[in-house]
Amino acid sequence: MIETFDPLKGEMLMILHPDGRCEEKLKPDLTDETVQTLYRRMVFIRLADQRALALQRQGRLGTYAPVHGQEAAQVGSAYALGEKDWVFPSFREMGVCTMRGVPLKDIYLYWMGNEMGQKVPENVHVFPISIPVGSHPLHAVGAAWAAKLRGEKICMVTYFGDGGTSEGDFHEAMNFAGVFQTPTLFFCQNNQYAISVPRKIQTAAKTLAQKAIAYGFHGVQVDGNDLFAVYAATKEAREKALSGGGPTMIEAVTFRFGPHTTADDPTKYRTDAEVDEWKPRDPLLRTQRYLKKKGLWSEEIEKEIKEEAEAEITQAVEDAEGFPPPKPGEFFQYTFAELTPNLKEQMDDFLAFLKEKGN
Amino acid sequence: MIETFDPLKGEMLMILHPDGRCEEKLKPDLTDETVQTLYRRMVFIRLADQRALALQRQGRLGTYAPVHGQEAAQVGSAYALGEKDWVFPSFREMGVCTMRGVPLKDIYLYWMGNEMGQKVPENVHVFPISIPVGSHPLHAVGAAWAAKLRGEKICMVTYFGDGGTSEGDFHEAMNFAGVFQTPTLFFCQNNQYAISVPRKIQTAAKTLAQKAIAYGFHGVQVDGNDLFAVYAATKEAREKALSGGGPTMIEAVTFRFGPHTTADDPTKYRTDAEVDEWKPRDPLLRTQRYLKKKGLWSEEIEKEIKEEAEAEITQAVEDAEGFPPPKPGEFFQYTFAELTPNLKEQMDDFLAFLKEKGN
Amino acid sequence: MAKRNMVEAINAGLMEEMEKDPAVMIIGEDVGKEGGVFRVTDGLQAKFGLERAVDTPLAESGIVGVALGLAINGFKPVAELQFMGFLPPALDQILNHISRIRNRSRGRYTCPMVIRMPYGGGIHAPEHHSESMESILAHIPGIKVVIPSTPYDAKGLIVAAIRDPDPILFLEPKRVYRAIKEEVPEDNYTVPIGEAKVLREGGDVTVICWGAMVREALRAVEMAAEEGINAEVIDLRAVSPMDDNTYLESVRKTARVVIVHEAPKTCGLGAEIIARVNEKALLSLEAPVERVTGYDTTFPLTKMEQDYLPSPERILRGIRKVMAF
Amino acid sequence: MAKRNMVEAINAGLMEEMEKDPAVMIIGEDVGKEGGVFRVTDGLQAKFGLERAVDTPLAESGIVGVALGLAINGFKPVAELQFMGFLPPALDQILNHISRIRNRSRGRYTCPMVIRMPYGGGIHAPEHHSESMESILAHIPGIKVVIPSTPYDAKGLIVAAIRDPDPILFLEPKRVYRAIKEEVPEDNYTVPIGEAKVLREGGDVTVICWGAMVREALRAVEMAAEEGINAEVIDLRAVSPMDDNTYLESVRKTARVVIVHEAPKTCGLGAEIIARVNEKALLSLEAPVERVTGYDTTFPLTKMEQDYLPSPERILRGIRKVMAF
Ligand SMILES: Cc1ncc(C[n+]2csc(CCOP(=O)(O)OP(=O)(O)O)c2C)c(N)n1
Ligand SMILES: Cc1ncc(C[n+]2csc(CCOP(=O)(O)OP(=O)(O)O)c2C)c(N)n1
Ligand SMILES: [Mg+2]
Ligand SMILES: [Mg+2]
Repeated sequence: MIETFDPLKGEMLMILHPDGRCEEKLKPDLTDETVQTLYRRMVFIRLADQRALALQRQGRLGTYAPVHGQEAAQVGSAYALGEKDWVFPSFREMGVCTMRGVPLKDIYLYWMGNEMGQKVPENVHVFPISIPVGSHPLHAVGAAWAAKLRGEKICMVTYFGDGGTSEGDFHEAMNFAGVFQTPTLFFCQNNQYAISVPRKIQTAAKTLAQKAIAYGFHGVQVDGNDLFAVYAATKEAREKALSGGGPTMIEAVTFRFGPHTTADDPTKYRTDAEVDEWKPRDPLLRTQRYLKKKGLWSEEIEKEIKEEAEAEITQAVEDAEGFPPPKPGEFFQYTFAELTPNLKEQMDDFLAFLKEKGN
Repeated sequence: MIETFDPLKGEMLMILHPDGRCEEKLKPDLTDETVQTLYRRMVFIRLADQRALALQRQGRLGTYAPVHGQEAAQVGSAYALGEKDWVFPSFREMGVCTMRGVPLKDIYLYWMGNEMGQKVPENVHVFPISIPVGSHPLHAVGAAWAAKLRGEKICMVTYFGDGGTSEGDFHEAMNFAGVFQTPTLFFCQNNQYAISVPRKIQTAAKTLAQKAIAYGFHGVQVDGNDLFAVYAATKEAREKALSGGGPTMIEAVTFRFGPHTTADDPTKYRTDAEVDEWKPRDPLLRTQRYLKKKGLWSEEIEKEIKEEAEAEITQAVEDAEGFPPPKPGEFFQYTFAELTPNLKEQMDDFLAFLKEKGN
Repeated sequence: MAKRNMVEAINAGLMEEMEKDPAVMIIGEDVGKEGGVFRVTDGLQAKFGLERAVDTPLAESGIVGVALGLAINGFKPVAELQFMGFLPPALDQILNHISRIRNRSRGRYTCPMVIRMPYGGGIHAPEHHSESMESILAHIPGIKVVIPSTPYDAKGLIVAAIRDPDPILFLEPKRVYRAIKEEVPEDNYTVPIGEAKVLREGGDVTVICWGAMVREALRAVEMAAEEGINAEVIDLRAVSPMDDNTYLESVRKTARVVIVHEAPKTCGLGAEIIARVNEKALLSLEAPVERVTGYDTTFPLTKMEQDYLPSPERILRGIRKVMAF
Repeated sequence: MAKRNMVEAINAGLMEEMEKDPAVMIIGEDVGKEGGVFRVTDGLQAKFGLERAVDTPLAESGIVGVALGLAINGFKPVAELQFMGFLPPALDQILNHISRIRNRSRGRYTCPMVIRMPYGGGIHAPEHHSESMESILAHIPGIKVVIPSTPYDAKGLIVAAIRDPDPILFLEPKRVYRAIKEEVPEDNYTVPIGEAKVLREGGDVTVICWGAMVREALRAVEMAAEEGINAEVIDLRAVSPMDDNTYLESVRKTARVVIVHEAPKTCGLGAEIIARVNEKALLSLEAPVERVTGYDTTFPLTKMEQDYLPSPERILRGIRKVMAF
């Protein structure tokens, strides 16, 4: 399927239309029950996102990069992965991370300014968030190469934005993946903006997907607000990777409804009209419509889903806020496996200073 | 023409065949006289190259990166440029640089280890050699952007190798050029190797020319040993750039007959058979055959050309070797427009040391 | 004369230079329409157009590499890097090219340009948004490194930087951006690059600092004054070239020195200052020079940020230590 | 026991570790078929196959970034950068990621890997082939920086580096590569990382050096001996972490110090050593510590290379200076 949608011809994979209509021929093997579950996760993510914004406004959480609008791209792709696959996220992947088993509590904890939030559970294969844009796809390529060398049938997915494709490291990652045919999936959420910079200033290429041509493998554009298209493309790319077919790039065309981060004021660089244009393509709405047609969605169901989600979210907030503060000098402890004499000395001096201060 | 040769279809522009036959329909507007002159330059470059190798073996010149085999790519492209165009070379462009007015003496002087060799005459627009691979195309993009902003009708050409396309900075340069539609020409001499690493390990893309697709502009593959094809493509790309059409990438498919540099032993990584395969495609031979068909080449003419070239080269060697050695402490003088107090102190101390030593 | 914060002061300096010299040009991520994430370039695109305040693709090496190309061909680019944490992708261009063009071409090409970036901690930011790497830059021959600590200096230094014939790294203490307002003349003026400033005279101990640490040091010094310690405070204002004479003179007077910086201690700029004091004023010293600095760890997130940063208390402790020696 | 040069010694160390541990893997430009431009990885691809000694595309950031990925997933990559002059494109990955993975994930992921590269001048090379940037690396928390000066140490240190649980930058003085041969055991042994070595005992002055400067210092010290000056010579062997005790002990004994490095003087590692001497042994000093270093300029080409590099004569001059103080 991926190979039949040619980005150079402006072709984009769309299965679930904004009105809830579905291209039955292309529809992936998702039971209605699964679609319901995935819809639940999308609602959960949207609400967890809103909560983060609220907490930030209340000064209970630091800068946060919201997912709002990109739920289908994150849920659809994350769901298509195997249990042992790894994910290499950027900073906007709360949806992906929770889907892959990172407790929401940890994500909140991290944005509250505690590094412990990135110590994911042992059975979870999510790499810590990479803040430097475009730099982490290389890590996914290396880890995928390692898996390939060991003959493991897994795939490594890296998430990045439209802005990320401009960095030199993105290029080097794509190129290494092509050369070593690593089982890497380059998942680009093209949400139309890199902070204030619109997609068209990011590159003169008509699509981001066509960038894969430079590296000798396939890139495909999918409607990133279409749960089915995202899932189907990811699944296919993953299977290709597992069967030795090498990397794929997926450009999920989506839109960031919210600010870049809580520190951003999007009215500086885009109009309400532009945002409104995207509203009918809201990924939740679309899935809702699909489910409604199947008789699997109603206002009551929605209410119940939301209540359940809110409860879970509230618990996560409580857990994060109840998490013990770092021990004095904790930040010295993870520089090396063992403290060097120099670090030991610095830490001792720091602890002595605390003591003198009477803490 | 550039747009009609699609690298994705494996199409490569060739006008002058190895046997000297010419595709008349595609033949550029070069008079036979000009072809003769360009042939002379190619011979000159080959001999100047050989001289450099000889000087290196005699310990009279340092590490040197020979052009041998790439004469048509360099002469054809350099000749297609306008007087005010700038060139941003890598380290293997002795041919381009001499074509653009850098005295051979200066080039020798540089490789003899004197920075003064890169102080090109005021009317020559050749940027100093960039040793870090892939990093200088950005400079060409910036300089081209400046020209565009001032409304100057000139174009900036940057030369790099197949290996250079793997660096992140190459990507960023191509991308900026596309976004700002700068009059930049990306001239890639794909000589099949980056030191020992063959072209196929450099990237999984079938051609390097197709990399331009990632940036929204055209790339074309030309036979780099074909003087006419190189000239024609460069000229067209230049005209396009001057008329506001933005950047172009040209992949000149060629072969490095010699070692990577004088420090390299190519038998470590390639067979004689491979080198022999390329011999019939020698760029000089081909042009010679063309001229011979026109009655403009003979053994005598060749002899005369060579003698003339050797005389010029000998003079350049003499001039370079006769160039006064750097003044003591010269290397302090060009760090800033003025010596900082710290540098002044260091220089004084250095000069005092020389004095104590009795120099 | 209006009271301005540092953001406004730099903005005014850029505005004035762009007015005077059509070759001055702003490039970077979000510098155009958005006016920069800290609004330092606010209004410049509106005033001077899309071609003089230009949003670029998200690529730091690209930004400074292209700026080099603009600079050698007649423009005076002022490139912005969004945070110093995103300087490293641009380091190759800076270290291997920008700093060397004059030398490499023996003066035939030069590279007058400014690379601005906010640096330092204290704003509860995510990872990579709090770094201080001035000593890495100061180690690179061929670039100058300027760090204002006040709105007045910031304007005068950015103007001087733009006019300088050589490449300048201009580090802006983001924690100070909006924290102080002071009188900033409407006229166009410069503050010379490479001149330190004595902010407070005193005979007991010399405190050397720059950037956001200046305010912390001044606070510490006030506390010290209550203990009867009379400190001299020196703001370096440029860390390359450094104004050795100003601090050496002070050291010869006070015989005691505390250096404050946010960057990790090891191979931070403090070490270089100590080395120069050692070379030129060793016999004046009556106590080991004390460094109050960031630690040799990654800059921590919000919960531990204040533990990492030199605070007035920690600086005071350093002052007491050199006094007690 | 065979006499080996440094290239052969490192090669032997790599070979042995690859034999013992299938997770050890070589990646870099020209490291495979070619065996590296200096032949340090010669024969490894022939012996261990295309998957364990791998030629990569020409992209330094890619090489070390992919190595990170290999390291967090069970491999122990030994990445080669062809020259230290081409380290800067990789600095972002090193500084912003490799050095921080353990910290960022609170130990959940770690990054045991080695990044090797030849460094330093003296081989009449083109631009970018002679640089020394160890102090930039020593300023980065979370990486260790090892520099052997002899074949014996080189083998023991590369083996130790490969086994270390943290990322190591391994700097090889290319001028020494084939310049000395010494007995290098066939057995597998390690030299501990972070231990300096006293190469020569003496009571008059302490000369601290590393890498290619060790030989120059030893020559200078021989000349000094003829003048009746008895110098102690210390080879740091690792510049991060530094073995403070060894040189401090010496300084307390000799009271005079000369530090030698090729890197530019300002913010070079010499400054940090002076700072630590100042902090811990100031009262022992009887003369300012002298730095004999490269200058704060671009490393010049062949014609002036010898002017730039610390020579035995220049070091001797430094020794005389501290003795005469
Ligand atoms: C290397 C680097 N440069 C700059 C930044 C500052 N920054 C953070 S997010 C961002 C925009 C990212 O845009 P995109 O890649 O499209 O991802 P999105 O935020 O839209 O999800 C920028 C410039 C950064 N984090 N890293
Ligand atoms: C950034 C960088 N990395 C490594 C090197 C060492 N090096 C010099 S030339 C070269 C190969 C270049 O290959 P290519 O780009 O194909 O150009 P060619 O030498 O074939 O002309 C390498 C690896 C370098 N000069 N710069
Ligand atoms: Mg985006
Ligand atoms: Mg090549």
